[in-house]
Amino acid sequence: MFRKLLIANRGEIALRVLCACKELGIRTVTVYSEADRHALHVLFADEAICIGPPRSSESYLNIPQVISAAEIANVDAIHPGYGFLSENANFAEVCEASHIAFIGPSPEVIRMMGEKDRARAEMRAAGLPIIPGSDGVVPDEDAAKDVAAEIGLPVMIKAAEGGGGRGMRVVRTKRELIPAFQTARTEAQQAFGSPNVYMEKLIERPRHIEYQVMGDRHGNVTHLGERECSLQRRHQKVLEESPSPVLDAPTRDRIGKQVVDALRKVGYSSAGTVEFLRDASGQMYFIEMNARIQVEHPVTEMVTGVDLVKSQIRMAAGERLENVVGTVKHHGHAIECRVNAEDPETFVPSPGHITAFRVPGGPGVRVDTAAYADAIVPPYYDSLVAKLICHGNDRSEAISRMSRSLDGFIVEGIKTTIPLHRRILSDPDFVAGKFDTHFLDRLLSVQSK
Amino acid sequence: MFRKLLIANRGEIALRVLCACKELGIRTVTVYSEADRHALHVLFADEAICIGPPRSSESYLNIPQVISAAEIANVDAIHPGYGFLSENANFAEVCEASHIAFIGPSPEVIRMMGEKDRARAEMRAAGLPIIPGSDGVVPDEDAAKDVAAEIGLPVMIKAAEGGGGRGMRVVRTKRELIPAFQTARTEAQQAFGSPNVYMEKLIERPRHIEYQVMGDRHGNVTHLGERECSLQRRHQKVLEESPSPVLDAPTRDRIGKQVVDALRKVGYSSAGTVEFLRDASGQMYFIEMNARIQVEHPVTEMVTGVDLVKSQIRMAAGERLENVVGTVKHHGHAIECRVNAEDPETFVPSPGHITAFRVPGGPGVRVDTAAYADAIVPPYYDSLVAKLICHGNDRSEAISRMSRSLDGFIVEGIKTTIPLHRRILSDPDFVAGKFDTHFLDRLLSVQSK
Amino acid sequence: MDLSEMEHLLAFMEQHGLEEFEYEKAGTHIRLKKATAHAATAFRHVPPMESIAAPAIAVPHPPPSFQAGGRERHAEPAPADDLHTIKSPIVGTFYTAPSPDAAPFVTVGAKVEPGQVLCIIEAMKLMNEIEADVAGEVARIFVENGSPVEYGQALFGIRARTGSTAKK
Amino acid sequence: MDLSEMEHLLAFMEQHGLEEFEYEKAGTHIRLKKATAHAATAFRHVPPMESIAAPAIAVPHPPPSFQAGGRERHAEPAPADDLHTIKSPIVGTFYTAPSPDAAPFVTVGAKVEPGQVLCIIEAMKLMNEIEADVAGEVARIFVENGSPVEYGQALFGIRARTGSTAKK
Repeated sequence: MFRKLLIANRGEIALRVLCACKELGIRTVTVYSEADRHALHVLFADEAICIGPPRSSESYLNIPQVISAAEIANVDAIHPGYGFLSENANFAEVCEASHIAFIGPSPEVIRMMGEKDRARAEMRAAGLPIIPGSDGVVPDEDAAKDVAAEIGLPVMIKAAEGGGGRGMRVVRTKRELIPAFQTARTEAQQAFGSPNVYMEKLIERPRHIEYQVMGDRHGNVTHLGERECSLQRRHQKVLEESPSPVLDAPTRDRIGKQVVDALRKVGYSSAGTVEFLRDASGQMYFIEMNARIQVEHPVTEMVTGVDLVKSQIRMAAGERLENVVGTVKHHGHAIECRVNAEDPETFVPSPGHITAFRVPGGPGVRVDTAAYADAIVPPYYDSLVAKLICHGNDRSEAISRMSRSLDGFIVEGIKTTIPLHRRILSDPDFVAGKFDTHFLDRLLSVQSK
Repeated sequence: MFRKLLIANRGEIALRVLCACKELGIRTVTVYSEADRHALHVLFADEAICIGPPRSSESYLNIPQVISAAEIANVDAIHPGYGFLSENANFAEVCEASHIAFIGPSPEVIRMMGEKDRARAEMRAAGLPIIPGSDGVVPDEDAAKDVAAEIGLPVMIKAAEGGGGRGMRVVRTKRELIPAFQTARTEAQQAFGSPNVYMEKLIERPRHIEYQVMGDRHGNVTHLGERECSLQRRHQKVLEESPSPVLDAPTRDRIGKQVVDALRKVGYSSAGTVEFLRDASGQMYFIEMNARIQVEHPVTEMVTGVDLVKSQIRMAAGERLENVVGTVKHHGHAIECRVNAEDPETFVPSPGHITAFRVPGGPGVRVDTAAYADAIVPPYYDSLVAKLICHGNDRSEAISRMSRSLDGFIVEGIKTTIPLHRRILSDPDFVAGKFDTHFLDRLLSVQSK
Repeated sequence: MDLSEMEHLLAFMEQHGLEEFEYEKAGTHIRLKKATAHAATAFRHVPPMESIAAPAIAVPHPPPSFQAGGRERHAEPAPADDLHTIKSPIVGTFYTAPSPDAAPFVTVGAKVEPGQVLCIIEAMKLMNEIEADVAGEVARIFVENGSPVEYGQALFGIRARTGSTAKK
Repeated sequence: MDLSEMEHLLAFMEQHGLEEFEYEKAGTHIRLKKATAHAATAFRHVPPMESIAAPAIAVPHPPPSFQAGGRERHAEPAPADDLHTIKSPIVGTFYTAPSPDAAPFVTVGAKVEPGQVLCIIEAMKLMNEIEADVAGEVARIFVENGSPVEYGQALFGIRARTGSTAKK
């Protein structure tokens, strides 16, 4: 096992890793920017080293400073958390070169997953379903007909060079195809100077469902079930849960097996997340993989009892998957609400001085936070203030537990998204499990009227 | 289900019941003394009614005031928590007379369990082992020999009218019996004016082990496993865990079955705890029953996933045990540390203004508390400030999790027993599971030298 | 003078822990000075009843969120300083008269003597007579007939006759 | 009145441990006095570096328990007010000399000029020369040869020559 580990992150995830290290008897070194001098990850670590001014680019993202800190503290491992350097293949390489274990997959795998096109191609080759499409530019009308026939309607025509809705058309019937193809080309030409378009199957009412995976350094990979992350605002997850209210057991197992096989093929190790879109018919399509621990990992920890961060560290130290994770059993239902320092209606960030802070407790409640009464939320980093995770024997109990926990969560001095979560939790469609990735936009547009 | 419930308590247990009610959709009414005007159980309740001045006898223990509050708030149930009125059979009767459901067993059963001699006799009649003894005064030397032969050595001779060690003798060999019997009688005569003594089996290196039970109003009773509560100071529990490190599965099941049978016979309903002493040979002896929810109930909740307080309420409303608790499955190990507002060395109470308060979080950690930064711990009530409960997949993980959680628990402005718990958790005998009810006295006497 | 602006300034002082604030510009001069730290703290919290003050304990602060709580509360009128307040010694239901048809014991303006019955509070089917402990004139009745009252809730405001002292 | 400007002033007061502040110019007069309790708070926390102060944010309070933390910390000497401090711009290992056998770049009492090398900080096998940004005399060397240093850690205290100004 490692003797001493540097945590190259801040906030709640730095504390999360710190707790895992303490439980494993590993000495901890944290790094911090000048804005985090009074942060809890600094206070609770065995050693803490200031690595730069508040701006991330000069501190938490500054590889030479982080590596220098690791060297002067003489650590034998680095945990990158999420964000910052966690999916930076160069950083993982520098760690390797410096003989410091990087808690994550190999640099090669990080790099592959970072190039989204390549990741999709590799995962398709490894057996995962991806969104069917034209495999590049569709040259003419005949080709468009062929593609439409092959992938089936409805399809989406998109400008190859563009974005933002221009040169984009949805085709639902055969009759619409050729006119839409022509219009899209014309629009693309006008907007982007190139008439090139490609075609992709339209995913209607998509749900974002992701699989938590874990691999050791001996080629073994397993999955720990899925998380439903459809509640998003501008592609930022807001609330996550496990299991998904819509995935049936055969699909869960089938996709899970495909995921494990695919990752075994690419030599995946450590924790990771494989993200899918699920269409209204129940088809699942791989979209991307996150090669790191994720914000929402506690949801899986609550339903499986597996400590994912400790597992990451133990397996990076060479332990085998079967001894660390064992046979995964799922129990009950867990929900996570991300409490951000944001105005719950306008989503304007609300950094500042926290004047009152009281977290809920009691059965089935977990809070991961680095905030406290009298702390400062600096304006330089992301706005996550706390993760509130509730577990129940079923989804209904998890929801009622989350509701009462939100009511018992007091944060003053800054604005938070707690009121937004209260609204989500009391929405009948959410309670019924009926939602997709557009749910939150709809909820918010109703509000603004 | 109840429409509106009054919580006749304060502090963390009032919040605990409040959370259960919120999850069940029951409106809450709390009562408070003037010292608790700013307490969280007042803040978070749907309604709160001041029932008297700070002194318990004039507020939380004042039955007319509590019942009047229940009447003006028009509630249909009262949860008494623990302490205060929770084991007051008269109060339970007044509730019945006022057509308010009392969340607890029937007044008759409360009364029986309150009279310790009677409880022991009833439980023996119902099949539980009790500490073997002389069944009253031992009149002469021949009788003493008979008793010793019957219950086996070692025995304890105790003055019938006395206490405090006088007229008390331990007899380990046959030869010692008659001299000890004579001396004890003489001492008892001198100290208490009566030579009457009785005899009881001496329990060496006793461990305090208790069973959590739960019964519905239809005659069904089950148990939820045991808790080890041997870490006590002056009969006050300090740290509890489940399962017991020493109880083997056959004994657990055998005693559990006896407990369930006995309580079924006496018509026990609601939550309760059956306490045993276990001697060094593994024999278990019933000592008493607590006819209420207990401080340490979260330990059982963590290993079984059963919400005991919600179960109490649902079964008081008529639901059946099998639908509420179902088949009890145990997973992992849980430990509770009671964080009291006391000097950790002298145990002098330390009420006052809490200037900083930060509770630990992360996986497997639960905190039940009504404290917060800037709260006041009033001097009128018990000194429990927070319960820190940690769960792990095994005892070792629970211990390491508790250690790191104690390190991350910040309370300033008042003294707490957190340093004492740190000491216990790092003691090799504690870690090995080797302790009895005298462990803490020994630990503290080492400290004071 | 714009008092709402003053409120603003006071909030600002509170927030930043200022004791004094002085500002002068273009003929406008503002000077604000708060009472000492302890009095300032006292200003924030609900006035405690006398019996709360525990010797060992500092003045209880409300949690900052106390005001934010959406909980129903029995109205707590802030009795005028110059009135002697008669508070409820028990929890129960307040009645101004001995029976529904009877005239109230007292009305606003009534002269009262110590020991005179002012109202009844029903608790657990018992009628408890609440007496005046001071001589004077009933200036306010804070609770409506038939309302529930909690312990310590203000019932009457009495303008005490000069020279009269409350019984203890 | 511009309250954001006041915020600025208060931050300045906090930073420099001021209890009172008075300012008068061209008909504008401002006087700010902090409550003593808060001054005590300011006293407790580690002095922040200038660059910490974020415009939108009040001065960071340390958690009260900061002192209680049993964590190892690199010694943070409180540089005397009259000395100009040279701080480490990077994390690394501090060396007083270019090689183990060589004489140190400077010793206490040495006269230095802007641009003169004072020490080396090794980071990732690279030797980074740290230069003086002021003319004066080396009054203190805060770090021992071969010790690790963190970003912003004070390395040298320079008694600046009168008239010399730090380069920015």
